[in-house]
Amino acid sequence: MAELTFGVFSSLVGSMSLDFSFRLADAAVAKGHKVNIWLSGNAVMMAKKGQKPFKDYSYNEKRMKELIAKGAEVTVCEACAEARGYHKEDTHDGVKRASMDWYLAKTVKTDRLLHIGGE
Amino acid sequence: MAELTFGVFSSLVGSMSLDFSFRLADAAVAKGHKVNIWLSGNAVMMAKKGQKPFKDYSYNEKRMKELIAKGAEVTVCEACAEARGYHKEDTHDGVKRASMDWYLAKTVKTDRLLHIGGE
Amino acid sequence: MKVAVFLSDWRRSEDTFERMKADKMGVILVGNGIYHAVTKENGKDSPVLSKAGAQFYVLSDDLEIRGYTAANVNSKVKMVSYGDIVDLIMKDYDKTAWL
Amino acid sequence: MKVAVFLSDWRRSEDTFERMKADKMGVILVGNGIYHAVTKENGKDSPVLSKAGAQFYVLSDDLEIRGYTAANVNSKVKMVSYGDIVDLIMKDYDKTAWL
Amino acid sequence: MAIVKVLFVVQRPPYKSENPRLALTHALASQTAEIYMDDGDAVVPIVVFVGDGVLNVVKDQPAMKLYGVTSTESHIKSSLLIDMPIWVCKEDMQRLGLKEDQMILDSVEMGGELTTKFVSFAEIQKEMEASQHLLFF
Amino acid sequence: MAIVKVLFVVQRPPYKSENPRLALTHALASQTAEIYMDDGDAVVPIVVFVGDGVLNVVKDQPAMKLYGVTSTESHIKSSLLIDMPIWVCKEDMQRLGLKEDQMILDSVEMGGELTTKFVSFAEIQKEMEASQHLLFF
Repeated sequence: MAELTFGVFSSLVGSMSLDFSFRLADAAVAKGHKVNIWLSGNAVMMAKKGQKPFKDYSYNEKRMKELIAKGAEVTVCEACAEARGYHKEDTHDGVKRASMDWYLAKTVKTDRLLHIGGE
Repeated sequence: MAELTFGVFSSLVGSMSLDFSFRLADAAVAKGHKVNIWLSGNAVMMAKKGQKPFKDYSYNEKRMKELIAKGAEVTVCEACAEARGYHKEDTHDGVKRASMDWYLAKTVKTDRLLHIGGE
Repeated sequence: MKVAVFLSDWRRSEDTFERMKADKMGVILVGNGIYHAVTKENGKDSPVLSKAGAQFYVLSDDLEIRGYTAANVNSKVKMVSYGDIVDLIMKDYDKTAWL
Repeated sequence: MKVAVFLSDWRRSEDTFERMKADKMGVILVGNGIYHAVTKENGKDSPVLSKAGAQFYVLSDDLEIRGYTAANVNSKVKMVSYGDIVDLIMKDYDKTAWL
Repeated sequence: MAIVKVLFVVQRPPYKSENPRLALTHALASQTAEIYMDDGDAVVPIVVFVGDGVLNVVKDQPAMKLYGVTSTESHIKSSLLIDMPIWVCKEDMQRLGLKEDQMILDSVEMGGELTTKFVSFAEIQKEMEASQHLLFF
Repeated sequence: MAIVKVLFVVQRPPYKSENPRLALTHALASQTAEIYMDDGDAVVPIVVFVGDGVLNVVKDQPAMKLYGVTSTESHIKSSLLIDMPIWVCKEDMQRLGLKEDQMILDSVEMGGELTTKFVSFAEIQKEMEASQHLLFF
């Protein structure tokens, strides 16, 4: 069992980068790895509660909650969230909020880092 | 006085397309034109209440409210908003919510349409 | 047609601009599109500026925020304000194309 | 270094990929990057596939959602699943680069 | 009373961005725009796929099965079903090595009659000139 | 106890996207990451600008005056102030016609001592090899 940390940046609702990250995280957990996920920039949209599941959009909420239940740590960038008007009470249960240093600290112990920086 | 309609799509917090649109709208209103703004896709982020003004992000809320006060119509795509977890009570006062046909209907009477479709 | 074309990218992912024809075309460089007005990659003007018959404009605010000034702007390109762009759209051209 | 490189765009806006060297490089095509595996623009393979010494992989889900199948995939490229990508990252390479 | 032609132009590939989907859903919305319009007014949309945008029209996109989302394919078929024209640039198909039998051709299985039209860029240019508004995605 | 080198690589121009800014703010956060780490652990960041990313380092960006936002310039200066290395690829500057005197060179006016380092891609390649993690923006 090794540790894999994701950094997901600037991903959009409607693009598939968040889908990719959560599916790859799922596959990693299934293989017994410890997973950490950092959501920053526009990727903090993922952690907003109350998203209505339309068929036109992929809906990662269920997968995210299952990942957390299986021990994955999911943390959103607090400043990025506040700037978009997402407050503590808007955040899904189980999702942590932290400042960017949380992500930097993870780089020390994690075996691999997959930093998805594009849009 | 003529009418100018903006369609802003997939614009991000952190990019400058929303800034561009609101500033150009401002300039149009100053010249006596009637302005309509349609926010769709990720541009609906603009209409979320409670955004904290950080210096790292441009903050268009004040400009948007002034535009509305001067007679500009600002409408967000209702489905796009709900999919992102932005409900009626999350929307700024003065900003309307409608389905996409609102935007299509505006194409009939408007003198010019500036459709900003990229990211 | 008389069309006001907006380019907001430096590395473009479409070629509609090259293929589109117009009786009158204004090319308005905004956002990262401003690099077409100020950058000579490998010593050469941006290919955008070779669009035949077009008038070129660059939004001064978007130029300046990136650290460039009028002194850097290609002589083919005119610096404009937000107000000028409104007039271009409403008076000089009859439709717009944000590519 | 042994690096797993992810390409998720068809029209790329960086050239780090061309310049980067590695003792061992795996190129994992995901999202719109899958077009490098299936499209011959003007009859030619994508220049991405000419990266010397690299191994090429394409995520099958991202290929199929775009209407392509194994039959369309360039013979240089191996189809992989999410699980395979986990193994590539964790076992075959020591760092990743999402370009 | 005004009949306004509106051209939707999709220039980029599917799924990475929401844009191609938004082009189709907005074009479809022209059908219900009457409630906001005066009697006799109408919006007439055409959706054209040019450049890398033609990649949206490759058929057999199992998006629901793989990612739980509506495919761009199903939006194109819905458009054909309500007789909204779908045009695809021939030169770009050729450039990208796409044959007509790889493409979404109709929505017969849903009962649609309209078929996808494969056109030259010159025809698209003509339609740009004839349209009152251009919406690039 | 581990000292981990982390390389931030900015490849795209400023302002259109939040990415270059996020590269710098995340790199700066390495200074306060101790609270989450064991004694003796440390993260050592370098921020390099390559490709069109070098356009971020052009000086005199009046972002606050024009758009009311912090400039990328001020983030670069803050980085230099806390002695975080800022590297810029020389070959890309040459390709884009940028001279050193057009670039952000230091943060002397804030009291900083470190200066921007202009390097070849070969040096960046070497640093990629020496770093444990690569973060491309």
